[in-house]
Amino acid sequence: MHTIKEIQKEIIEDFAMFEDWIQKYEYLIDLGKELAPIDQKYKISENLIKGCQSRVWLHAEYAEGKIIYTADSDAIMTKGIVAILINVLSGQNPSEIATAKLDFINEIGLKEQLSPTRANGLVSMIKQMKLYAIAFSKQQ
Amino acid sequence: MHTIKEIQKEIIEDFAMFEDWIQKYEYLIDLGKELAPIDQKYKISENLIKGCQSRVWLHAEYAEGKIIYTADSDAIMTKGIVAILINVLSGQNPSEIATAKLDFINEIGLKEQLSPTRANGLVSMIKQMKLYAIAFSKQQ
Amino acid sequence: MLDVSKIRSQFPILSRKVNGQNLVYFDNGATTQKPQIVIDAESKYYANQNSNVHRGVHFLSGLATDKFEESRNTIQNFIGAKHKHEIIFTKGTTDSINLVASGFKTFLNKGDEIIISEQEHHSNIVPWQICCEQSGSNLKVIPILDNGEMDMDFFYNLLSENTKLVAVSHISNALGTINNVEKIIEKSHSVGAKVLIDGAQAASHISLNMQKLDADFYCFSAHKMFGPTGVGILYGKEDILNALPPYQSGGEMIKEVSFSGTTYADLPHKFEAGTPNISGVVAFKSAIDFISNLEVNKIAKYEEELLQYATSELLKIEGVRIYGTSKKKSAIISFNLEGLHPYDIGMIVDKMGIAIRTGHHCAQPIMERFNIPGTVRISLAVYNTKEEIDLCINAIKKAKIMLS
Amino acid sequence: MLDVSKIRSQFPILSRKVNGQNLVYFDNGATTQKPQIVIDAESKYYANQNSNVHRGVHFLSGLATDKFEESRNTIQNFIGAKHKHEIIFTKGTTDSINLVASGFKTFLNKGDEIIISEQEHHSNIVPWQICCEQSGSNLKVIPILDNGEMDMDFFYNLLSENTKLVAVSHISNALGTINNVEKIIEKSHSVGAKVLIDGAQAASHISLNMQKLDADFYCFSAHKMFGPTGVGILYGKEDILNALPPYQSGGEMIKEVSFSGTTYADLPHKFEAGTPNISGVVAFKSAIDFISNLEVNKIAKYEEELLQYATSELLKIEGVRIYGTSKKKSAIISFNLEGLHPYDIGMIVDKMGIAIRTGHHCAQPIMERFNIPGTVRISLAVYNTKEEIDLCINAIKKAKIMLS
Ligand SMILES: Cc1ncc(COP(=O)(O)O)c(C=O)c1O
Ligand SMILES: Cc1ncc(COP(=O)(O)O)c(C=O)c1O
Repeated sequence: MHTIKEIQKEIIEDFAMFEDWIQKYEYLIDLGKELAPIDQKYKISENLIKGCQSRVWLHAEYAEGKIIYTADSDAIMTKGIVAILINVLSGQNPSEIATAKLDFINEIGLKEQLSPTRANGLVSMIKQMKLYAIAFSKQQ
Repeated sequence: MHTIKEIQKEIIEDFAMFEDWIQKYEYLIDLGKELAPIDQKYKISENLIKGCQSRVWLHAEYAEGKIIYTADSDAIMTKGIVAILINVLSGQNPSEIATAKLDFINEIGLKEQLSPTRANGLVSMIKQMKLYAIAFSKQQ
Repeated sequence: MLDVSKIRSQFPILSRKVNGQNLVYFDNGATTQKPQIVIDAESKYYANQNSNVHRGVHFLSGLATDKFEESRNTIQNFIGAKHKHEIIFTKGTTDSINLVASGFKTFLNKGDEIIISEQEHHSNIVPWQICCEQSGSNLKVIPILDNGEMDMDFFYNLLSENTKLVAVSHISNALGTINNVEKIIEKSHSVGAKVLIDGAQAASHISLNMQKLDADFYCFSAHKMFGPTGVGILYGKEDILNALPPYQSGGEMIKEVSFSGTTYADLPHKFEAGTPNISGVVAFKSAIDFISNLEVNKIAKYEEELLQYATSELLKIEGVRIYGTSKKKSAIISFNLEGLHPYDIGMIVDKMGIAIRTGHHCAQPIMERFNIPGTVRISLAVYNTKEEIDLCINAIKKAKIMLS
Repeated sequence: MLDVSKIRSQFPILSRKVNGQNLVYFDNGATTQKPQIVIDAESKYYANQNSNVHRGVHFLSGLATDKFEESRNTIQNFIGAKHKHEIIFTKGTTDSINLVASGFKTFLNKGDEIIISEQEHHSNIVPWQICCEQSGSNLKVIPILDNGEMDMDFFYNLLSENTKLVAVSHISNALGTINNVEKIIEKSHSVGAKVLIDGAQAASHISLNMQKLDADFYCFSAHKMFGPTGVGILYGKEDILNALPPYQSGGEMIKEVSFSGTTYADLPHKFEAGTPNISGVVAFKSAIDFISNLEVNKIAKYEEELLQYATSELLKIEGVRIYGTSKKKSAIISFNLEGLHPYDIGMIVDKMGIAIRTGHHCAQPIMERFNIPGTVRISLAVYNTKEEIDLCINAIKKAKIMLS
C-alpha cells in the first residue's frame, strides 16, 4: 500500500502526460466508468451529498485500522473525480486521511471543479470523507 | 388688472435685468419678505403643503369671479417664489388659472426649484392652486 | 433587418476568449450581457453625477434625482404604464414578487386561494407558499401539458370566487413557453381575482403595454434585459399599490416619524425604503434605450429565426429530447441527450468556449414533472448568431461522443 | 500622513464644476463619492466577467461566482467576522435592518421589549415600530442629552429581562455622536438581550472587529464607504442567523422546492434570494481595498483634524448653534444659524459649488428633540481639505448676509 503522498505523486505524473483537456476529460470519464460500484443498499438518501447539479453517494467502512470508501455519482465527470479521491484516500488509516493535504488537485488542473463555489458536491464530499476519518480515529 | 400672460411677461423682463444669481436670489428674498402675510387663522395644518424641507401654507378665497390667494412659507427663498406665483395667479378668474401655462418659470431660471423632484413643496403648491381654480370654476 | 455584427460590436464581453476559444454566450436566460452604453452610463454616473437622491437641495443631488426619475419615466413609457408612480424600483424580480406576496397576505382570509402554475420559477412559487401558510389560504397549481403549455381547462376549473390572486410567468425560463397571459388575466378578472405576471423572461422579448394587458402586477429584472444587476421593476396598478401595505420601512418611504406614530409617503416612495441602487437605475435607462432603438418586435423576429434554426439543428442529433415544444415559444431550448447527465454535457461544451446552463433552472417542479434531474438549456439573445449555434451543436456532438 | 491631493486625484467627480465653481462635496453622510478603481471594477466586471452566479457550470459563471465570493472574503476580513457565511449581501443598511426585524418578530412575545434610541435614523426606527406592533412587544427609547449623547443611565434603567433586542447606531448620522457601543453591547448581553448596531456611518471611519465588538448584528451600506449603490451588508453571528427565519424567498435560497414543501439553503444563501447586485458586490471589494490601503485609523485621524478645524471656524460665525457636541464625534457637523431656515442656507451655498445637506436627515425625532425644522449638515470624508472648509465657511457667511 502506498501513502497518500505517493499516490498523489503518481496521479500528478499520470496527468502530466495529457496534452489537452480532451485527453484529461476522457481519462476522467474512463475512471468514472471503472469506479467500483457502491453496494446498492448504501445508495440511500442518508449517504447522499447534494451539489446543486450532480449528486454523490458516499459510504465508508472501517476495518483493521483502515477506511474503505465506496461512492457513486449520477454525472460521469463527477464520478471520475470521485474515483480519483477514493484512489487517494481509501485504504488509508483515519489519522492520515484526517490530516491529508490534497495538493494534487491544483496540479492536475481540477482546482476549478473542486472550488467551494462549484455546484457539484465534491467539496462537501471531501469534507465528508474527512469527517468519517475523524470519527473513526476516535474509535482507535 | 393684467392677464396672466402679461404678468408673466413683466416678470421675465424683471429677471432679465439681473446679472448673476446673487441679484436674482436677493430679489427673491426681498419678494419673500414683502409677501402680504397670510391671516394667522389660515396658517393651519389643513392648508399646509409639505415639501420635505420647507413648508408652504396656502389659502384661497373666491369673490366676484376672482380667486385671491394668500400664502406663507418658513423658508424665505421658497416664500419668494411663492410670492411670484401669487403675483401671477391671484386675482385672476378660475378658468384662466386652471388652464394657465406657467412658461415664465423656465425663462427666469427657476425651473430647477420648480421641478417635481425638488423637496420644497412648490410643485404641490401650484397643483393646489389649480385645484382650487377647478373647484371654484364649477361654482361659476 | 437587424445588423447583428453591429449589435455584437457594442458588447465588449463578446470578443473575449474562454478556454482559448471565442466565447459563445448562450446563457441569456440567466442574465444577459451589457452593451457599452450601459457600462458607460454607470461610469458616467459615478464620475460626474453621483449623489444621494430625493432630499438634497444641492446641485448634484438634484441632478442624480432627475436622472433617477428619468429612468422611471423611460420605463413607464417602455411598458405603457398609465402613471409614473406605478413603477417601483426593486432589487429584481424576486424582490418584486416578495414585496407583493408580503403585502397581499393581509388581503387574504382562511379558505382564499392563490393559483400558480407548475412551470414557475422558485421565485414565483415559494413567496406564495409562505403567503398562503401565513394567511391560511390555499395554493392551487395549474399543471402543464407534455408540450410545456399550461393546462388551460384545468385552470378554468380552478378559478372560483375563492381565487384572490393568480401568479404566473409570461414566459417559462425552463421551457420557453409563451403563456397566454391575456386569456389568464381576462378569466381571472372575471371571478374578481388579481393577476401578477412574472415577466422576468419576457420584458425585452415581447413588446409590452400594461394598459392593454391589464395585469394588476408585472415584475421583471434589469439584468435579464441588457441592464445592470441589482435592479428590478414592480409595476402595479395605482389603486392596488395604494391599498397594499408598505413592505420595507425606513429612509424615504416615510412622511412623518415620531414615537407616537409614523405615516407613510405616497407612491412610489412608499415602496422604496432606503438608498436605492441609483447607478443601476440610471444605467437601466440606457438598456431600455438600447432595446427601443432596435425595436422589441424586430428583436423578437430575429430571435424566432434563431430558435427555429437551433431547434432543427439540435433535433438532428440522435437521442435529443426537447422539453417545451409549444407553438408559441421564446428562444429558450431545454433538452437532454438520452442516457447522459446534463452536467457532463455542460462541462465539456464549456471547454469549447460555449456557455450554456445545466441543472434545474430554479424550476424543480418542472424537473419532477418530467422526472429528470435537470436539462441543458440554450437561451438566445439578439446578439447571438447562426454561426454560434453551429459551434454549439458541434460541441454537443463532441460531448456526446466523449460521453458515450 | 495621508497624501490628500493624491487621494483626491483618484475621485474623478472632485474635478467637476458646479454652478461654475469647483465642487466642494460635503454631503458624505448621505453618500460618498467613488474612486476610479471602484468605477473600473464595475466596468471591468461587465466587460469581461459578467454572468449569473452560483449555479452555472460554465467558465464565466464560475468566474463571476469566484469574484462575488472574493468580495465576501474581503468583507469578512475587513470587519473581523469569524465566518465567511456570517456576511450577508443586502441592498443596503435599510434592507439589512428590515431583514432582521422581519425575522426577529418571530422570537418575540407580548410584553417583550426592544430598545432603540432617540438618535436613530428612520431606518432603525420604523422597522422596530412595525416589529413591535406585529409581535405585541413594546418599543422603548433611550433619550439623548443636550450634547447629543445617549442618556446611558436611562438606558441601564430600561434594561431588564424583558429586553430582547437593543438596536442603536454606532454613529449618529444627524449629530455625529460616536456612541459607546461596546458598553451598550456588554450591558445588553448581561440581561440576555441581542444587539443590532446600525453601522451605516461608521464602517469606513472606525476600525471594526466583530469578534471583539461582540455585536449580534452589524449593518452597513457600501455607498457610504466609497462603494457602489445598491449593496449593503448584514453581519450576524452564525447561530443567530441560523435561528432567524428566511426573509425573501425564491432563487438561490432554496434547497428543495416542491408543492408538498420547501427546504431552505444554508447560510449565507438562505438570506440571499434572487439574483444579487453582482457588479456592485464585486466593485465593493475595490472600495474596501481602497480603504484598507489608506488604513482606517489614518482616515479617522485626518477626519478628526478636519472636524476640529471646521468646528472652530464655524463657531466664529455669530449665531451658529451646533447640534451634537459630545467629546467623541465623527466628522459630521449639524448646525443652524439663528433666525435662518436651513433650506435657505443650503440653496445659497449650493450656488457657490458647495454640496451640503439640509433638512431632518431622516432623523425626525432628533429634530423634535431640539424643536427645529432641520439643520444644515456638513459631513466630511478623507478627500476633503481645509481649503474646502474655508470655502464653505465663506459661503455660509455670504448666505447669512444675504438672508439677514
Ligand atoms: C445611521 C444611518 N442608518 C441607516 C441609514 C440608511 O442607509 P441606506 O439608505 O443605505 O439603507 C443611513 C443612511 O442615511 C444612516 O446614516
Ligand atoms: C421566470 C423567472 N422568474 C423570476 C426570476 C428571478 O429573477 P431575479 O433572479 O432577477 O430576481 C427569473 C430569473 O432567473 C426567471 O427566469
